[in-house]
Amino acid sequence: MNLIQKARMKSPWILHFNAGSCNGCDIEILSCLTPVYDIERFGAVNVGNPKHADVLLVTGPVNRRNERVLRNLYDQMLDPKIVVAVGTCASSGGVFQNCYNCMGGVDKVIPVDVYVPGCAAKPETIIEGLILGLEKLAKMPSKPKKGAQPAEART
Amino acid sequence: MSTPEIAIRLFAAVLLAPIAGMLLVGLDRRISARLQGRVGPPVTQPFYDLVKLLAKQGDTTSRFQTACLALYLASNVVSLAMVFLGQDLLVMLFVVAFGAVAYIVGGFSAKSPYSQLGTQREMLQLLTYEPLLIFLAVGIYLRTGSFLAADVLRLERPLLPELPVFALTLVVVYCIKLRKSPFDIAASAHHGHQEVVRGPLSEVAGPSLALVELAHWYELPLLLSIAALLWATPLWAGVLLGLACLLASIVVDNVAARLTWSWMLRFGWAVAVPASIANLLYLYATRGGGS
Amino acid sequence: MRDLLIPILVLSPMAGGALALILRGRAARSALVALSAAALVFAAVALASNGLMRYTPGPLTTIDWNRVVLAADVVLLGWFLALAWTRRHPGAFSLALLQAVGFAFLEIRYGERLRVTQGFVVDWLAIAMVLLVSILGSAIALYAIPYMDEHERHHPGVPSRQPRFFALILVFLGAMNGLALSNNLYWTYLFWEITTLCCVLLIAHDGTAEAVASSNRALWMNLVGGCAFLAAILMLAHAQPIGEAMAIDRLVGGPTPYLVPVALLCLAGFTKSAQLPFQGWLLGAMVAPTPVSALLHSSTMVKAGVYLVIRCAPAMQDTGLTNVVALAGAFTFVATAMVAISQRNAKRVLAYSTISNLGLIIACAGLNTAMAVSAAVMLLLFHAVSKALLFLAAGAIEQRIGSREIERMEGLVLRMPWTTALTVLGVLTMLLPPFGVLVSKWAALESAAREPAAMVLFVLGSAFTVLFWVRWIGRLMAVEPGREPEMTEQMPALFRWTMGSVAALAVLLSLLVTQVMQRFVAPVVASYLQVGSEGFRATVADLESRIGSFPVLGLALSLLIAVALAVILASGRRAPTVPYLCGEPPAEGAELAPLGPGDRPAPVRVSGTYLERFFAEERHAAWMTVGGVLLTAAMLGVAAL
Amino acid sequence: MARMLRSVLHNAFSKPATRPFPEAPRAAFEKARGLVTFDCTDCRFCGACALKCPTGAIRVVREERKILFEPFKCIVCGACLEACRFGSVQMGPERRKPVYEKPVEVYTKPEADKPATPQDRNE
Amino acid sequence: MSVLGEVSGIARIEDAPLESLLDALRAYRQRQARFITASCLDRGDRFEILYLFDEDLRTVAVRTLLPKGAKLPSATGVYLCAFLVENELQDLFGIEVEGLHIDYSGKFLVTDTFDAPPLLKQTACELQLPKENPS
Amino acid sequence: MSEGTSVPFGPQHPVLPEPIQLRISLEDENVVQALPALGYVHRGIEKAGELNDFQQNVFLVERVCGICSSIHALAYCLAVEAVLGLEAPKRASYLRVVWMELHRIHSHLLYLGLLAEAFGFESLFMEFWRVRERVMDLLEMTAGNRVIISVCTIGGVRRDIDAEQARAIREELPKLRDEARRLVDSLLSDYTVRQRTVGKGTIPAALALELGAVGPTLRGSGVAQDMRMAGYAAYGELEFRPVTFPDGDTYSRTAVRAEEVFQSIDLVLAALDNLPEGDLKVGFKGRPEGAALARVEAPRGELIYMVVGNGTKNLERMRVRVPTYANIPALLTVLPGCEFADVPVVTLSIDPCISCTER
Ligand code: SF4
Ligand code: SF4
Ligand code: SF4
Ligand code: SF4
Ligand code: SF4
Ligand code: SF4
Ligand code: SF4
Ligand code: SF4
Repeated sequence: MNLIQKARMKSPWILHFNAGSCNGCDIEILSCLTPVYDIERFGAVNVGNPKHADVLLVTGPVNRRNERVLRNLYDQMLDPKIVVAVGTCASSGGVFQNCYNCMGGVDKVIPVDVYVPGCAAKPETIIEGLILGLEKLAKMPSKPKKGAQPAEART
Repeated sequence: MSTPEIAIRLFAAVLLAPIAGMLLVGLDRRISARLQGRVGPPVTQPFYDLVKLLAKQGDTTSRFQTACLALYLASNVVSLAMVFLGQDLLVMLFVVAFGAVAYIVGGFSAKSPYSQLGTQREMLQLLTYEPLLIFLAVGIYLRTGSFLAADVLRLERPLLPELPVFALTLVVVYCIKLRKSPFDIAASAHHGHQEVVRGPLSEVAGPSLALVELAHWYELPLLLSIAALLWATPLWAGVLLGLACLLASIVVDNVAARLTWSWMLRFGWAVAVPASIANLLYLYATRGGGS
Repeated sequence: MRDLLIPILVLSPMAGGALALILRGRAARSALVALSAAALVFAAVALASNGLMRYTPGPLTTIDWNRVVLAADVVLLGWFLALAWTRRHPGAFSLALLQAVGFAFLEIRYGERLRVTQGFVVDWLAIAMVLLVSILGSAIALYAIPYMDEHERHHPGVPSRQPRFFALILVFLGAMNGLALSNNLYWTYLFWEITTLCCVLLIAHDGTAEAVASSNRALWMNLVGGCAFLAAILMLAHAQPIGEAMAIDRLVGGPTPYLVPVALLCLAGFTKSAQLPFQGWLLGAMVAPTPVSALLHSSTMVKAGVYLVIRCAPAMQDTGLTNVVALAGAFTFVATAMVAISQRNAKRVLAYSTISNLGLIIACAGLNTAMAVSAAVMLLLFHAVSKALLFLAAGAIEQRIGSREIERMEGLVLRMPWTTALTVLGVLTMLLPPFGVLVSKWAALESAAREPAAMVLFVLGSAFTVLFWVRWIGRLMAVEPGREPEMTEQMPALFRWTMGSVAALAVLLSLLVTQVMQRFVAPVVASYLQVGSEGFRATVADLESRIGSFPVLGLALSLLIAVALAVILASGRRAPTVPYLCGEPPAEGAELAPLGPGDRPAPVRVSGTYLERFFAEERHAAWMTVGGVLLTAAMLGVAAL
Repeated sequence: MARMLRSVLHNAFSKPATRPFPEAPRAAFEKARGLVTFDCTDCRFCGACALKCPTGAIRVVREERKILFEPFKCIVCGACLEACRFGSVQMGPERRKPVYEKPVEVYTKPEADKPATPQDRNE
Repeated sequence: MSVLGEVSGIARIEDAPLESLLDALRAYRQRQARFITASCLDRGDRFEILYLFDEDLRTVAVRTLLPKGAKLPSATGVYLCAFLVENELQDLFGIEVEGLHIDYSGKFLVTDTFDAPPLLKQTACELQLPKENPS
Repeated sequence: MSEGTSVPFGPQHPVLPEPIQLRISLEDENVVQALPALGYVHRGIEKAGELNDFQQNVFLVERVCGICSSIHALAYCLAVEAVLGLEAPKRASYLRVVWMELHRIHSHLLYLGLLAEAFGFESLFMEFWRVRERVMDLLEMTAGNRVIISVCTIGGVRRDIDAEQARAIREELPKLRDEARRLVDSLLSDYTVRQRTVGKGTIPAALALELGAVGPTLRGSGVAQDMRMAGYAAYGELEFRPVTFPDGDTYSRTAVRAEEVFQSIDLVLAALDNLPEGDLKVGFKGRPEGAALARVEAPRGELIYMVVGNGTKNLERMRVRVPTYANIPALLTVLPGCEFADVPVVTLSIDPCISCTER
């Protein structure tokens, strides 16, 4: 592992976006920051600003209004970056399958790198998801390939 | 000062001090975490943050802001070097102010509402701490008869007993400069949980942000060495004093809520400035002590 | 040739002015202005290279020059009376009447004592002043040519008053040079009053009600100063033997028994420099066209006041008077810097800052040590250059955007990149190391370090100063991302040249601060102060005093390296991106209008902070005036005791 | 501020509250709702579990005698567990792990010799 | 279709025709009843709207029947806090509310991605995931 | 041009817990107007409630909001039970109280931490959340999940609390009480906290009632109103008096919640002490026909479910009125006049929960 990869592994700055979740997963993400779980041990801080963030933690099934926000936040993050869908409804829509205003998961809007299961996802699982994502992040190229559009949804 | 000595001192200021600064920044976070009952990041965390930021894609809303931040970094380097070279303290503080102005102008040149609002608060912070630092320099002058940092080192007695207020105002300056509660008004330390997001740095990202992080590595030794002037003989006691001020500001950060800028202005100009002046007046009244 | 220099400096612009009234064509006028400018610059430089000298003009054919001066004085006083009468201003009229009566009394009672042999004494302070007036004044006069054309276009229908305007400007330049060079209080008084008259008439140039009201205020306040001046002459004439009474070099060459006249001269200086409580006229004067503000109200005429105080400094060494003067200056410095924070009008900010800096100069003169006087002289020079630049830039901005409001200048860097760059440069030279004004401020602080009151006020005032300057730059630089500056800014060639050269002068002078110190300041201090009080030593790299040093060269080099580095670092970055607006993407076509309530685009705006809650003018006007009045009274009182 | 000072100093001189995760994970609570799995040994492919599932995570393909389970739709509510009369749905206390790609688990009735393991299939 | 009869948990339902609806609400305001919310039911050709109030922990209601297509007078003049629910009625039921204090014109909760107001009975909600339960 | 300042506050903003946009107009950092933009969390749950089977709805309404999820389930179950004419067994009612109050404790501690965070008191935030983990552990131990505990079902509860678990709760809660007491005292007596909360966002009692405020927001204005007084579940049999503070400012609202933590601890202990033996739920047949309205006290105030059944397995209408919905008008009324720095604090002081507001 070279220095840059190591640094990426050790300094994940987090942006958390609630894309219409029930708050369940959000408060668990917040729990991760607090003493009992303390993800700052891994250098993670919740920066709250896409321009500073390396990791986007998204919760919620994404609805028709916050879809544009999610996309915009993703675009504003600098490469390299990863997206972690936290919780069942971020992964697939979960319990909101009959809801007219829902899009059915984060991957309908932006590419997702890691899916974290659970409703609500437990802090431990979120930490595992974060670490899994960082392994991917570390290996990403520093400069995006020429012509690669950063924000293209997969579907 | 002979040329090799100048070279050694410059080397210490430009290359060694920031390493110490990096560790101090890391220690700061670590201690905060411990006060909060957490483990916290490793002390080398700032180093990894810096490397990561440098390896990120470049981006900015304003190239001009990046240039300003480079000037900010440069002013920190120069002012630290000036202290190490025993230069005039007033001029050194002007250089510090130069950096602050560059930082502010940069913040204004990013047209993000949060950057603008945060920068306006940054300006008020400058208004609060700038006089405190200059008063400190004048206080030192009144006992040493010189504004040169080099002359402080020649003293036989520590200055602190006669300049007690300035140790306290220094803690205030530390809190403001290191963005700690109750004065983390323009932006909080490494996270933007503020109504103004991250203030002047809201739009600064990637390598540009790395400039700021690097500047902090110089800023901490600089603040420390200002404190050290208050107990320059022996010098290690001064360094300890600086560390004590730093520790005090970390503790204050953890036992206080963030207050508002209007409170800060009132506190600065109704408490800290008068207290500094009182100390100065005492020095004037008992003039002749050291000079 | 040598003997011609002073007549050229004083009379040629006056003659040019008179001609401008007669030859009313634009081309002829422009040529006259250019010619006078060339003559002035040439003569000033020649005077400087010539160095110290004395000169008394021979009789004009058969008439003694004193007669000419007397006649001019009579005309002038009559003019004041008429002006006050037609403007229906009883206060001004009574002051003018008082002066006329006083003058008549002087002439009748002491007429003989007023004639001195030494007409002009050229020392380094005078040379510095002449250089300022001639070089900056010429630049501003040239700048005024395109400016006034545009100005007239903004006031259609009004008959052109340009001949009168340029006549006044040129006459004024001559009078300023005369004022600086004259060694004879009686003559100085004439020049002094001429500058007042030019000032009053120029403020009223636009003829609007506001302009006339401001002009009236300038009139009566400056007449107060005139009265004080006259009173000083009267007292001196009364107390002194014939032949020496009016010689400035004798009067103020060292400690003097005539403290009350000195205090009166200081009072006159206060009015001219708009120190508290006389700040009102200078603020009002901002209604005048901007070249007037640049010339009279920042870099030259108001400097006449502080010039007089600096001249007087040696006379009041080690007296209570000097302390009061220092305190009054420092008080003005702090109070006006503070109020400047709340100003939304760029010219008012400039005006307050001018008053504030003049206060600092006066305070330094009052501190009256070699270091302090050096600081005062340096500040006088550097402030004039930087402030002239700022006024010129403000004028250019105003003509383009049609407003003086700082808020309207938001993001100006995109629309007027060059002018903005010059403005920012001007501010930076006012504010930051290693530029001259800051070096002077450093000198001021170090010289004040042993004076508790002055020191505290200096520190506080400096803190306020930073705030309003930085705020202004901030508004100018607040740019919308993604927009590139229009690099082809249209502006008249004369604007470009005059502003460019003043800017170059500001930077150059700063780089040469040690040279300036050696050449102009040190001789002033040496000639003014007895040994015992040490000033600054200038080495190649540093400016040193006994208690500190300013590494001018080191800082300049560091700045150069830093700027180069900054440019390199900034240029490599990717193109600017949209700002973070809490996640909402910007609406189509408007980068700063994200969707808001009801999915409607809602523009984002941020206005500057003016802290009116703390620093509004009205909140502080009362105590500022009271403080000013008390301090001026104290000044006279202490002198009388 | 004084009271808070006591608290933070107390924290500074006592062991941090942080649990050593992931180095030494805590054992799951006995009754925790965790991993949902199927054991099709007794399954009748009746579809009751799918019908009750509020998220549509289960698809029962009766003709092929298969259960398709999408664990990343499952909210671990246990409704399927309660619906199944044949004990074919199990829920263990362990947590499901995060993944790069969402799997679809396919359960079939085990042949006599093969154990009942799910086959993962990615969609 | 009929209207609600007894509602368990609501102590009293008072019927108010559309014209005197605001007067009825005003009466409650005068009695200092706390406005809870309004609730709307799609009854085919008309809406049945209940305005719920709290009187010492008891729930009471004013009911009005609004023919489809008719305009509903806004209650915000009486109870300012009704602006939330009335905007919601515009969004979700497509009811036009007249005199609404803060009007989001149908984009309060939803963006305009629906062909018909989603809470109407006839609106076949497009389900993204078909329920394919074979049994 | 630039007269005054207008900035968006959200939808994604570091100090905002949830996506909502407040459009703030400022004059020198003083708020002149605050206009909300909602809909960032609107999912359409009321409609989904008509499309789902009414029993599945329990799982859906728990996810209207995760913070007091079980209380949504309870309110829904109470309403459906009323339509079906069921009554939950006694033991179930007591267990419901235990879980609801545990939930309230977690929710209030969460609020206190977030409030501290809103004015940058990071260590206090950490402390509250550290203490909160004790409740989370209790929830996970008894219900099997930390946040969405999914214990209520129509006719009763899905899980039991056995003697072993009850003992664990009895042991844990006093510890929690001690720690929380220390923190609450620090919070409420702290100079800097008082600077940021006393007199900020004052809602007088009359205004609160007029604008329909509920819960701690209303009680913080001195009005003693709490739906638990109505005695649903087992509240009627347990001693209970609402907590009020008189001033109507952020400080009062915070104090109400802080004191309710201890009240809830007492309620849990009392419910466990009086826990009757018996069934966990009653069985039922048939489908809901008719309408019912249930009002319960969620941590943020009165929560209302109205269900209309039409005799099929799908409901005719499921109406949810949540506490934040009722508190928003009061918030919008008091924001103008605040400093910009107070916006997050005052906004948080009603403990807003947008996910249930928009459903
Ligand atoms: S179930 Fe359907 S409507 Fe609900 S969240 Fe998932 S995709 Fe959206
Ligand atoms: S996964 Fe479950 S707990 Fe998490 S946000 Fe979605 S519904 Fe809430
Ligand atoms: S300071 Fe920022 S990152 Fe740290 S806990 Fe507070 S909000 Fe979170
Ligand atoms: S798991 Fe159970 S409920 Fe599901 S299909 Fe098999 S037998 Fe039926
Ligand atoms: S439980 Fe029995 S009857 Fe019901 S679906 Fe399954 S196999 Fe068929
Ligand atoms: S646990 Fe719930 S969500 Fe998961 S499969 Fe079973 S019924 Fe479906
Ligand atoms: S942590 Fe998440 S759920 Fe909790 S308040 Fe913040 S955003 Fe909401
Ligand atoms: S108020 Fe609503 S959203 Fe907030 S916690 Fe309670 S139920 Fe959840």
